[in-house]
Amino acid sequence: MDYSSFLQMKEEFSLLAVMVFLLVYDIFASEKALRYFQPIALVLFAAHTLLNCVPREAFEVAGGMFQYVPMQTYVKTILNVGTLIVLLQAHKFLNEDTNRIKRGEFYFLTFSTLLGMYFMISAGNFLMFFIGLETASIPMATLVAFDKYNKKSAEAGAKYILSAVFASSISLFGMSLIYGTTGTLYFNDIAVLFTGTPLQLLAFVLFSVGLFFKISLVPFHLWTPDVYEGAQTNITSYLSVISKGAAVFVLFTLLVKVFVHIIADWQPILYGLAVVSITVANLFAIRQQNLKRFLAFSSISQAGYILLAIISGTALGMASLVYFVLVYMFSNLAAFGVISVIEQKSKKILMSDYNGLYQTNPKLSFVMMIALFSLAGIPPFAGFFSKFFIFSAAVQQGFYVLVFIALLNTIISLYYYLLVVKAMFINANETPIETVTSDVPAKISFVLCTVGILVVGLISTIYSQIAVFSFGI
Amino acid sequence: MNFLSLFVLIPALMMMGLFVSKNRKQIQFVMATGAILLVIMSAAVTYMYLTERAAGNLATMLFTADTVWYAPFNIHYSVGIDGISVAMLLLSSIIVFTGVFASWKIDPLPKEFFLWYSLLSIGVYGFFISVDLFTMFMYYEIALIPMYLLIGVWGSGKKEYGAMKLTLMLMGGSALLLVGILGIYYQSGATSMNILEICKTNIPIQAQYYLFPLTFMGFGVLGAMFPFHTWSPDGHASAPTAVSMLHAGVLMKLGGYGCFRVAIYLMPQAAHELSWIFLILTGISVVYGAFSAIVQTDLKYINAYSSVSHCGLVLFAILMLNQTAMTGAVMQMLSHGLMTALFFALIGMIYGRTHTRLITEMGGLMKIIPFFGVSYVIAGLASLGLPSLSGFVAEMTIFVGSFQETDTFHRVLTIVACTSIVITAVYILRVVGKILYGAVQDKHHEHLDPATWYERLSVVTLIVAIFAVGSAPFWISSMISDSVMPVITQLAK
Amino acid sequence: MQYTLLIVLLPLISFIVLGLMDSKWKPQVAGIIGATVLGIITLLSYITAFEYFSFHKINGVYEKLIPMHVEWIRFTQYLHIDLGILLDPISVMMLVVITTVSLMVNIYSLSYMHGEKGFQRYYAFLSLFTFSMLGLVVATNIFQMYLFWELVGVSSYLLIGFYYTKPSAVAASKKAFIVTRFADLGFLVGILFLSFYTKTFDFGVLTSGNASVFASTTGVSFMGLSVMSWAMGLIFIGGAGKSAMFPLHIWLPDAMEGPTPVSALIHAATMVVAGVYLVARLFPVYEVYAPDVLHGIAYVGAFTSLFAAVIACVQTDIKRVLAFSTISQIGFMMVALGVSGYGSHEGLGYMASMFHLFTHAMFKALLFLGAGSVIHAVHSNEMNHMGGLRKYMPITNWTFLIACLAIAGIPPFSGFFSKDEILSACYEFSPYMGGVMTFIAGLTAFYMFRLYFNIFWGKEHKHAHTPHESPFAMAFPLVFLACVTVVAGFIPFGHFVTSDLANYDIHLDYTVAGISVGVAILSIALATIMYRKESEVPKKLATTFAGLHKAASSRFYVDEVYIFITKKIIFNLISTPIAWFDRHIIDATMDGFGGVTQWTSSRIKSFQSGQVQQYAYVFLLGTLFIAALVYFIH
Amino acid sequence: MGDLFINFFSNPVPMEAYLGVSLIMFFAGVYGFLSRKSLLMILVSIELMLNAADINFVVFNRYLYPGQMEGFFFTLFAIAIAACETAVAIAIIINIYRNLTSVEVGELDEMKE
Repeated sequence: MDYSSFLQMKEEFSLLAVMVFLLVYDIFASEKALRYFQPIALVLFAAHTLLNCVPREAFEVAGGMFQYVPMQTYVKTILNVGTLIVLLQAHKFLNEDTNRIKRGEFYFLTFSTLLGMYFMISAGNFLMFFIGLETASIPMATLVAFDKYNKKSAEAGAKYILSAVFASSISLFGMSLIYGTTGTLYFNDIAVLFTGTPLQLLAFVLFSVGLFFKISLVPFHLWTPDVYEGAQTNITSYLSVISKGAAVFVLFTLLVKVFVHIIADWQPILYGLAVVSITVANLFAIRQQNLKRFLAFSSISQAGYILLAIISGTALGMASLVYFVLVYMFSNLAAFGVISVIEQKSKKILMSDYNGLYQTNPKLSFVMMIALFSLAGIPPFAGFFSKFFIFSAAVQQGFYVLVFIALLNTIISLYYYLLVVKAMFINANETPIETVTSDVPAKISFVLCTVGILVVGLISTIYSQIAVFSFGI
Repeated sequence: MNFLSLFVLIPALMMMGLFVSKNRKQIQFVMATGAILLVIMSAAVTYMYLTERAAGNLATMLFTADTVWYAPFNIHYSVGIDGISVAMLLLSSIIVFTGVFASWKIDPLPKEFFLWYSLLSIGVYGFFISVDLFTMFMYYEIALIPMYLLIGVWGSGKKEYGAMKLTLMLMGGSALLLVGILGIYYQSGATSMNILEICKTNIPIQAQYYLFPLTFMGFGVLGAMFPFHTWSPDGHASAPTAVSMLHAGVLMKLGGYGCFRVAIYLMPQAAHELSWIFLILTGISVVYGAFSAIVQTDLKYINAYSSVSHCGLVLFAILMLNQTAMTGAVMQMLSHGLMTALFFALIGMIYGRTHTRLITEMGGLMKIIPFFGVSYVIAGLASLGLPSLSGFVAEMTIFVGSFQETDTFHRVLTIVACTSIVITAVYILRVVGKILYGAVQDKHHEHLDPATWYERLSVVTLIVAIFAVGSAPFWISSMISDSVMPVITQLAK
Repeated sequence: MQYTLLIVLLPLISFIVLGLMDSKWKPQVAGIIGATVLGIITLLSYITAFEYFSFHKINGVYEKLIPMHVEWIRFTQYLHIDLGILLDPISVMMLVVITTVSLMVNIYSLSYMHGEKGFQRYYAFLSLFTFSMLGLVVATNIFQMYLFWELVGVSSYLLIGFYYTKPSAVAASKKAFIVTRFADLGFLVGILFLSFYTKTFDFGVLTSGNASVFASTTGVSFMGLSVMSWAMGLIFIGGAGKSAMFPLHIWLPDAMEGPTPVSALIHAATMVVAGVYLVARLFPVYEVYAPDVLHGIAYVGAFTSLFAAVIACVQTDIKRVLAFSTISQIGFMMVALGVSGYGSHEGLGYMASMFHLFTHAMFKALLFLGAGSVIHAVHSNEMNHMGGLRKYMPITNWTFLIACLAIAGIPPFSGFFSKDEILSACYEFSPYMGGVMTFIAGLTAFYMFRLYFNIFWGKEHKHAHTPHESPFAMAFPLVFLACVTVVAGFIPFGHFVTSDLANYDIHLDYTVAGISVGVAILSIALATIMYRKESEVPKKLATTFAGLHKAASSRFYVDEVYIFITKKIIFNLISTPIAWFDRHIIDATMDGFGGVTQWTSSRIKSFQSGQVQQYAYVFLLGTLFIAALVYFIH
Repeated sequence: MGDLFINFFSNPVPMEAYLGVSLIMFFAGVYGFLSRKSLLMILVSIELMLNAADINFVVFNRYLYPGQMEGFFFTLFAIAIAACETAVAIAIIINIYRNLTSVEVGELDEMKE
């Protein structure tokens, strides 16, 4: 067997190399050299991101267990950039005395989950997919419970691992049925054999709820706010963006590649899920005081919007989906970034604590505001474009009513985003949070996010590039 | 990129200028320069437009430029103007200009105020120069959000409530609109979101039946159409002066302009079939707004309801679907924009001195601050349609135009709408009588600061514009009337 | 005759200059500028009149001249508002009337308004009014007329409310504007009807007698009435509003709150006859296409005239008496138009109406200025603060008397001739109409002399300081107008103004003249008995006819009806409920959406219980639900 | 009925029986997850669910697609992964115990609504 074809899995190997290097460096480097651990890690990861950002020809490895299409490069790059931003924002947190000792693990675990997502994205076989999925979620549980002296963190970890395993066992059961009805685990073969017999449909439902869980769609979302609240903020942001981004892409790929014959069955499912997710999440979001919970519900609602891109199943939908994830990544990370630097400084996380923030922290407030506006889909920020495109993709397939419901929900979502803006800019406060000075990496991350939010929408090249490699039914 | 984009670029540059300016002087310099540039630009564009037309260029839109923006969605950044846009650009420039001077000494946070203000004007200008559905919608939304902060931070009274309500209701409008726009694009089968392209196609009549109401209502919310007008009183009442001016003066015109340019132009059959529903609604707006204004006691509420009535007339006239009425509608947009801006400017300036907006707490101000008093009377007279002021020509064009429709339904509605001129007189004179005439109500009002130079500049500019439109309406009316023709042709199909 | 443009433009310029300068100039400067400009345009009007009546008669018929005209705004292919100057006999006559009275008022005011705050503003407004009124009468088309009609309304509003710190003046100005505005609504809709079917605004086309213009109106009806009736009836409502016809007359008595010279100019001589002028202007249309409306006008005019005359008999405020007298006299003019036909003798009423308009303008202005002079002297409007003033104010006394004789219809004063023609026309229309009008003429003579005796005779009232004759600037206009009143009756009016623009020789109908003079003399005698010396008769009469007297003093409660309509119905029954509805139903619905959202949100919060097992339970249910969904769809 | 009886003994164990067992295991796991109070017992329930799926794979492979090895391999990997999960879960449960001195699932409700 020719193993050289394995070398084509460039992204995975390069990430693995970074991981191994960091692991070794963390264990064996002197105390003095360890001071440079984080810069080195960040630079290496940035280099990895840059090296792997150019799409290549499609190929298959291991007889189709690993299938590469150029679009994956974009998705992985988006995940890389997102991870990089998260790491930049976590820099200060990891430099604190109590956490310094654990930072090697932090990086290693984060990169593990990322590697898992890589495999999940490129999987051409359910085994590969399952391994990727679990590689992405088990280290995530440890990350969630990272802050081990924090009760909330522990609780969140427990909730996450229990829910995740519950979901993946149902999903696994579904996979077993898929295997039972088709006799193969390869996507390409299943696509032909998966014709929609009743048992196959049941298998499909059981399997897909595992992914719905990952994307945290209503009613599989209940873990999300608790875990988001309990986890350390940078990990929450990682969870909300990277993990979710990978999952939605995979969902789209699976639906159009593997379950293409039963489109008439999964479209109504997504329809219902989108409506319920957006609406219920919005209803919960309007009453949240804790900003992390608030953003958790916001991200659930955003996930509902993403379904609008998936439901079309077209190439346009695919491009819009990836683009949406990109924009969502910048916006959400900017918001979480602000929350994290403020939380680290003042331990304050409630919306009422943010009253009058603009007086003391104009720049942070500004970043937060454009992030929220982008999430709400207000031009000229990128979120407007991404929303418009997914709506457009859905309307193209005739989902007028769905789009209309989603749009009505944007009113509610605008309402709660404005509540935060109102707190920062309008509400008076005698003792606003004192001025926060963020460290250089965090500043870089804010600049990246801000530029992303402002530029990604206005410059159409980005979308066009994505659209080149998009594929649909 | 052609020169029309300067209208968007100049405010953008103003925003950058504001970013780097250090003190109030520099901020004022940036704003004044930008505003003057915009006025010059729009005057130049008007001149160029008229010469081009005089030279025999009969294209629907002049000075068009088209750049592909998002190819997969056929979204182009395309600009172009016709007589109506020119009129609206002129209006916007005048109001942006006067708004800057009306808030010359805004406090606190002048920099942020003008930043949002400039963003708002980007939205407004962009909307009027766009001929692409997407860019139109985008600019429409750009204009919405700065409102929230402008009202929320610098407003007065129940500002948070008012700001939130305004923003959410307008967002609701834009939700309807977005479905409408996407529907139009996909149903028409056009290969472009450019309005001029879409109008060549035929949208299936079945699709028009639901797209037309969506689009019309979407824009109608911004045009304060009954029953979606309630954001207007609360929003305007709590907004700071310049924002009320810009919002009532220009932003509400986006509604009428959009109804005209998108709803009716692109879906003429449905416009014929369904216009009666909206005629009733807008007819109600006209009378209802005026009657509501009679019993209000807050100056801004009065003006807000009056705007409901006047803007209702705009939509009403558009729905008459004939050239004269539509011309009148655009004239009314222009006229209402100018006079309502003047009203809000004056109300803001008076409020800044008396610290009350309740007409029951004021009186005899004519003697104390004659400049504002006289200006207020002029604004009032313009509002009740005094000849030689802008309101008259606009309303008369609308009424004459509306009367061209012969059936009893249109006749009766037209006559009902005509009654608004009487009701308008009632509430205008009530206000004038209460606050300007009679005895001074409050001891503190016996000595009020006279108008400053920037206030005078702002007010006088608006008054001159009102007189200009009202006294020499011919050129502007014929300019608009020509540009209404394509829609009429479309309707005749 | 291009210079006629100046007649209109000069007052406008004067208004702009005076308005902009306002208090930067000394009061006298403003006054002199105003009066000078008026002097110039008066001269120009006389020249115009001379030139027009002398040289523009072709084949015995006056031609219609349009020396100037521009298109102002275009509505449709056919409909466009032009601004222009139309010279025909009635407009030229009106030019003369307006400029003359206006000049007199301008001169008079120099002294009367001396020392008032806002003197410059006063002159600016006077110029504005003169401009608007002149623009109105020379209008070439109905829309131009409407345009200036509105401007006239506003100048009237501004002048009535000149003393803006006085609540009653403010209220009166508001009332005047709104009532006339309401009538203007009729005018506007009337114009819309008329113009829609005739495809023109132009007076020339409308009154040309060309039947094809009206071809499209035949058989067309709107809600049961023919469109021409609608159009002309509604247009008349506009005229009725300005000319204070019942029931739209209520603003005029209140308008007396304005400075007295203003009352003389606007509310006696010029603006209030605009309605008459309007009907006269469109007379050929009324006559041919809406004869029913024309008859209606006659009845409205007659009723108003009677109604106002009765009220005038019991009013005590001298300006109010004059105001009701004005209403009554305008009623005469309306009646004359209403009963008139078209042609030389058939058009007698038309001619008489215009004649009366002319003479009335002069003597009524005189009366008002005289009243002003009295008020200036005693600082009161109330009759019982006056009495016996003839000793102190001889000029005022004599001129006032001349005017009273004129209005009472005593030969050889001008009123006699014009009123006689009106009565002749009425008798020709129907004896009843003639009889009623003659009775009203008698009433007129009675209340005028009641007024005259109460002011200048009767018991002398104690004055704080001795009343004195007015200065020259005030006396001169009185004398001038008195002279006009004396001679105006001998103008061969039929040579100038007739319905068919041709010559018509006035000849007195001696029967009618005899009856009317007899009635007038009787009435005057009655008034003399009752009011020359203090007597118990008026009081006795008042107690005998207590009901009538009280009703008439309260102006037959029309004002109360209006207050009921405005306050109770419009304000309390329409506006307040609408405003309430808006806040509590419409707005509450909008807020309700938010409320429902919040409520739902709080109801479903228990789903997020924090119990991971419950999460799994919901998860499972969701899975089952999806499975069921797929099952059913499949 | 008779056929089933005969088949039951001639073919030692039919596939349906295995599937029945796995199904029962799966739902027993689900039930356990929903009803047990102790975190550890919940973990055990999860193991049941995972193993039920594993049994499926093996059975399908053995009975339906005997020519290939995919199902077996999947099971091997799944068992390994399940082990990892359990390890991590137990670590977290220990952490819970350290923080709350209890492993009752009901106490994990600090964060809600």
